[in-house]
Amino acid sequence: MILDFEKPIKDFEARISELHRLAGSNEGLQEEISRLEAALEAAKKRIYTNLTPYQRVQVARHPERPNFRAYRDALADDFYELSGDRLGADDPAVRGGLARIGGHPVVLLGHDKGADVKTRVASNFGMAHPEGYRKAGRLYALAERLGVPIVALVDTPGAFAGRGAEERGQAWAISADLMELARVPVPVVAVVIGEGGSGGALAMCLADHVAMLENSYLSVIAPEACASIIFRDAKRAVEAAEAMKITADDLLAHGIIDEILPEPLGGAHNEPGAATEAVARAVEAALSKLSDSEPEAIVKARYERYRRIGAHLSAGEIGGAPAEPSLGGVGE
Amino acid sequence: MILDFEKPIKDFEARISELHRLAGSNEGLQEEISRLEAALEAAKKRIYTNLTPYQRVQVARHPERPNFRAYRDALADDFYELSGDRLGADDPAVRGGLARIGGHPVVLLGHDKGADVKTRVASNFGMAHPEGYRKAGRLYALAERLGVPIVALVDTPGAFAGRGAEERGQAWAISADLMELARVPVPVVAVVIGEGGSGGALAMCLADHVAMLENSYLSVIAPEACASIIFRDAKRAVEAAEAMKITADDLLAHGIIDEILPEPLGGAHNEPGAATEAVARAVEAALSKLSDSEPEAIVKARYERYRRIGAHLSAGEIGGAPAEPSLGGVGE
Amino acid sequence: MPDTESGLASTDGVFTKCESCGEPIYEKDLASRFNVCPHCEFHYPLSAPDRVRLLADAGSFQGRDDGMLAGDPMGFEGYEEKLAAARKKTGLDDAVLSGTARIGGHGVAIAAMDFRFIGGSMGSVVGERISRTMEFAYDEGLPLVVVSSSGGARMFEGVYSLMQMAKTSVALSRYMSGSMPYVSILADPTFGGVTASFATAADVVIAEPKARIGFAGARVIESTTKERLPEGFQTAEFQKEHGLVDRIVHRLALKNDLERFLGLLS
Amino acid sequence: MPDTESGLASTDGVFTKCESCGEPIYEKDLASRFNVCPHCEFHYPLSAPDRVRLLADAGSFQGRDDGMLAGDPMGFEGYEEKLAAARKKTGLDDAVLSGTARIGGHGVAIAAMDFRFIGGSMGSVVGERISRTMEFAYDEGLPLVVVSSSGGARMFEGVYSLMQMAKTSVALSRYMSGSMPYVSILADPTFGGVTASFATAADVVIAEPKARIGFAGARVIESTTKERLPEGFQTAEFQKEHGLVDRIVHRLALKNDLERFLGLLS
Ligand SMILES: [Zn+2]
Ligand SMILES: [Zn+2]
Repeated sequence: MILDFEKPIKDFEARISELHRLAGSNEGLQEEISRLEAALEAAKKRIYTNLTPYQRVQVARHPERPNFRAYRDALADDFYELSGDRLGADDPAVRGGLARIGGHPVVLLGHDKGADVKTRVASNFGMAHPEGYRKAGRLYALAERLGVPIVALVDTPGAFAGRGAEERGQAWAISADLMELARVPVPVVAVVIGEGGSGGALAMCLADHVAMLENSYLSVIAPEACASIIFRDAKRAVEAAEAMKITADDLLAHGIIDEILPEPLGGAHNEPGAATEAVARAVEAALSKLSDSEPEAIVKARYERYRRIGAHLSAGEIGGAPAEPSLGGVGE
Repeated sequence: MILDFEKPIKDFEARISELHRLAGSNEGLQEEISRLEAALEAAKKRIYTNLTPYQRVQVARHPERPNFRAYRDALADDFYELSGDRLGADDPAVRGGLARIGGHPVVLLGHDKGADVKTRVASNFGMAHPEGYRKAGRLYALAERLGVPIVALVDTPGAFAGRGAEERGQAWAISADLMELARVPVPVVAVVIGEGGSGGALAMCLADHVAMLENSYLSVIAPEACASIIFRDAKRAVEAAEAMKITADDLLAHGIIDEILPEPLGGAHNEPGAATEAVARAVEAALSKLSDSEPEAIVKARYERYRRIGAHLSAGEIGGAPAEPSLGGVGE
Repeated sequence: MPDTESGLASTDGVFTKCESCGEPIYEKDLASRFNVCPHCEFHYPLSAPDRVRLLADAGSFQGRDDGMLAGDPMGFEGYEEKLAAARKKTGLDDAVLSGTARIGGHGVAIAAMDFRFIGGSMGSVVGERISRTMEFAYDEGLPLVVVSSSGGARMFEGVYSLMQMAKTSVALSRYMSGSMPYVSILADPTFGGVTASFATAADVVIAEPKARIGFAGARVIESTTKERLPEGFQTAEFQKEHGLVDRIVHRLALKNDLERFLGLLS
Repeated sequence: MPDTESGLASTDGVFTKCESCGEPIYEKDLASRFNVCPHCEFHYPLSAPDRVRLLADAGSFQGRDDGMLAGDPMGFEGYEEKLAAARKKTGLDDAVLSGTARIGGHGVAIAAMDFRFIGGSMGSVVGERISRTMEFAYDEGLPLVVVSSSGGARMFEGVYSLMQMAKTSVALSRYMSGSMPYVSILADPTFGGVTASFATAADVVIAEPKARIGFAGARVIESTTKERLPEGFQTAEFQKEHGLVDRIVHRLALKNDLERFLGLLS
């Protein structure tokens, strides 16, 4: 799949490839090829360093973007998969198990969007059912029991708007995961590798260290849905994406996440190895840093981290309120 | 419903009632009535103090035997019912909530066999589905959170042999209840008020104080099923009931339970108030006794209580084994 | 725009018409019954101040954290105007009231949401006041009562609204490490981030009759899955049948129900 | 009566016929493959000693609590004779072997059940040895591996057999309060009181391919509910699909699988 704004890049690539075919030993063409290659690099840089928030959403959703499996393979020396919620179902939208990352035994889990039509459908395009949230909850409890950190790879459009998911209490299931992550006395590291949609994402990224890939996003609602509710026009998703501040840059600026992981020019799908490598290094570093802390200190720091997030003006601040509202408790 | 062995009693009662109708002021008949009344009392006593184990099973299953609701009303000053497993279903075969018993706030739960055809069918005749065991588990966790004792009233033919119950993991659900009861740091008091069938019953009576009504039973398997498996003849249930030692008397003798609660002559169904009163008094006494202990001491005592139950001969005991096997650890 | 608190349009300033049963209702009757139709018992929305009036012993409520106002962290088009209009309409700072009260003599920490304020959406102020209520209850050893009524997250605050789920969860998690009870009351409607965080993680979940409760709304589900939803989908009764709600309690019996519960544990 | 350990009848002392695929199997092949058919990979029952041989590093197994024998607490008709016959047939004291071993160099406490001994039923000896294994593992800080294969409770011991569920549960509960892992392996068949106590309350539940696992057996369910059960009902694969089993592992890959798991945590 080629995204709209990727067209110029793809055009250059096609012309270069065509010239290579014609070139043989024709030296005149070699020059033209070099010229085009320079133009390609320039176009890549121009386009990919100036992506709009909505374009990043499109990159985050790219079907060829590396998925859970790719990161799992890059991260884990071994991955010992576990299945099921122990209640009656196994949701393939959430995968997890024991793994070893940079010498640390961990519980590794994430949303799995699947890799082809069949697995994409089976995993409901990465939208977990209640059973998936409960599988995650079971893995959190396992991490606590074994005293190993949790590493979560977030990649979901969000919770699923479906009858069964409601009948089986998806809100209750998400809430239970949040409560479990809030108190679990082991380090929790989360990386948003693609889509970070709503409560479905949060159920895996209430964490001690949250990293985001450069072209991932984290949002309370899909930009299309936000546009259709607030602007009453789903087509204004571009604006909504802009307005909600959902990119890694914005979230870092607002003190919500800890780290942005750069993607190769052209996005993770153009050079998966570079992206998975970046995630692996970041996770290892975070685990090493957190492994020095006592469980109580980790839970306390996690409490304080989330407890302070808010953009409210307390009574005292209002009298002589500055032109720029002081974002209560954010940052420092 | 009149049980076979109750016939003589019912006959006396019918004749007495008939004579009353005829009597008016006829003094001759009064004498006959007195004679019959004495005979009735004697028959009741003779029959009900000599029930065979299988007859007790029949009494325990009597459709008019007081059920969970009757005991609940007698026990609890107030009963604040809670519903559901918080996962997607509410099993009416298990009922529970907060209650106050003799001044103690408690979590009260039990098997509810229903009271008429409709509620009996709805509650699957007291055979819980996995959702019922999980509702119980949720109530155990609530008791721990609030720091209040658990009071469980056991009355189930056993776990349910059904497709859905297996698909949704009833074995896993029972096991989770047992694990929860094994560790919950609050007093647990259980009373078998009717049937105590298999793992389904045990999931509510791994307790610190276990009482049984005189005509209740507690068995690893229904006598009929035992007979059909071991004797290959379900009709030999009478023998199986005898052989498995499932009555309150036997269980007290074997050190499995703590207390037998006497029923009125003729069984609890003939005088429900007396039975519910006996249960209420026993539960209050047990709660008062246990409320003095520290949580750690309670859990430790519970561990030791169940850890020692077994009829095995250790290597050392075998050489000069006595004619009567010494039942390893039982008694004391 | 509805001109009574119940959301019903007044016909003549004295009478209104029940949208559920069609009967005319004397407006004063509706108010005295806390917006429950005297004919069909339909529960109309109840403001946060009236909710507190319904539940708290007379004169016992003491507000906390009043005067806290929403910032506009995203500079979101139209948010300031929305806030100003909601404040004017409701007389509230935001979609929640919080403080302490006595219920049947039992001291509690209490928070009540107000659906009239931008659909009871959870932004930073709601998250902060709910969290402070939990912290206060934890510190003081008080039972916690939260009444929810919310369309979900306040999108205008972007990721801040999402993060209020995390904030209230850490605050609630700490509260739940104590041994005081938490009762969550769900009023029509309760959806989205509120249901998926503090509103369902309670010891006891009570819902008002026919209140709609869920994560995604029925309309969204129907448009996403093209599926016809069954009668009564997501009502309190439906959710109780599905083991997710403990009790359905008529609004006029709610205070008594809480008194019973609190009394049992005291 | 089957005269090979796999349960298959020997045809001539050299060859036997696979009940699953019908192919003739050289008996020595079957033994060297731990009773897995070389043609269709069907897993026949495996004795407890062979199970230990399969999993433990050569020479590392050290039995514990050997010599413990069942009493006959109920004086149950025919039980003594059953026990004597089972002891003679299997050479075991009861339906379980237990002790310590190394698996890929990792020290573990291990117990393995033997279905040949009165259907792997759980009586006092099984309950006691499993519990002692858990206690020893807890005290020594060892990972725990239990291989189950059981028709359920040993009815001959009456309420004692029921109470072994309680006994193993308290022992396991204490073990789980530590931080060493517990792996439960389910072999065909695992039912009743074993499934409803220690066999399913594990950190990791592994099942052998096609092993039948459940509480009530399929025949009992069909006769109780008159319902036709679906193809593959209660197989390991079915239970994994229902979220109840973590992994399905071929018997000949089982040792390696455990080594991976133990290696991850060490
Ligand atoms: Zn009406
Ligand atoms: Zn074969």
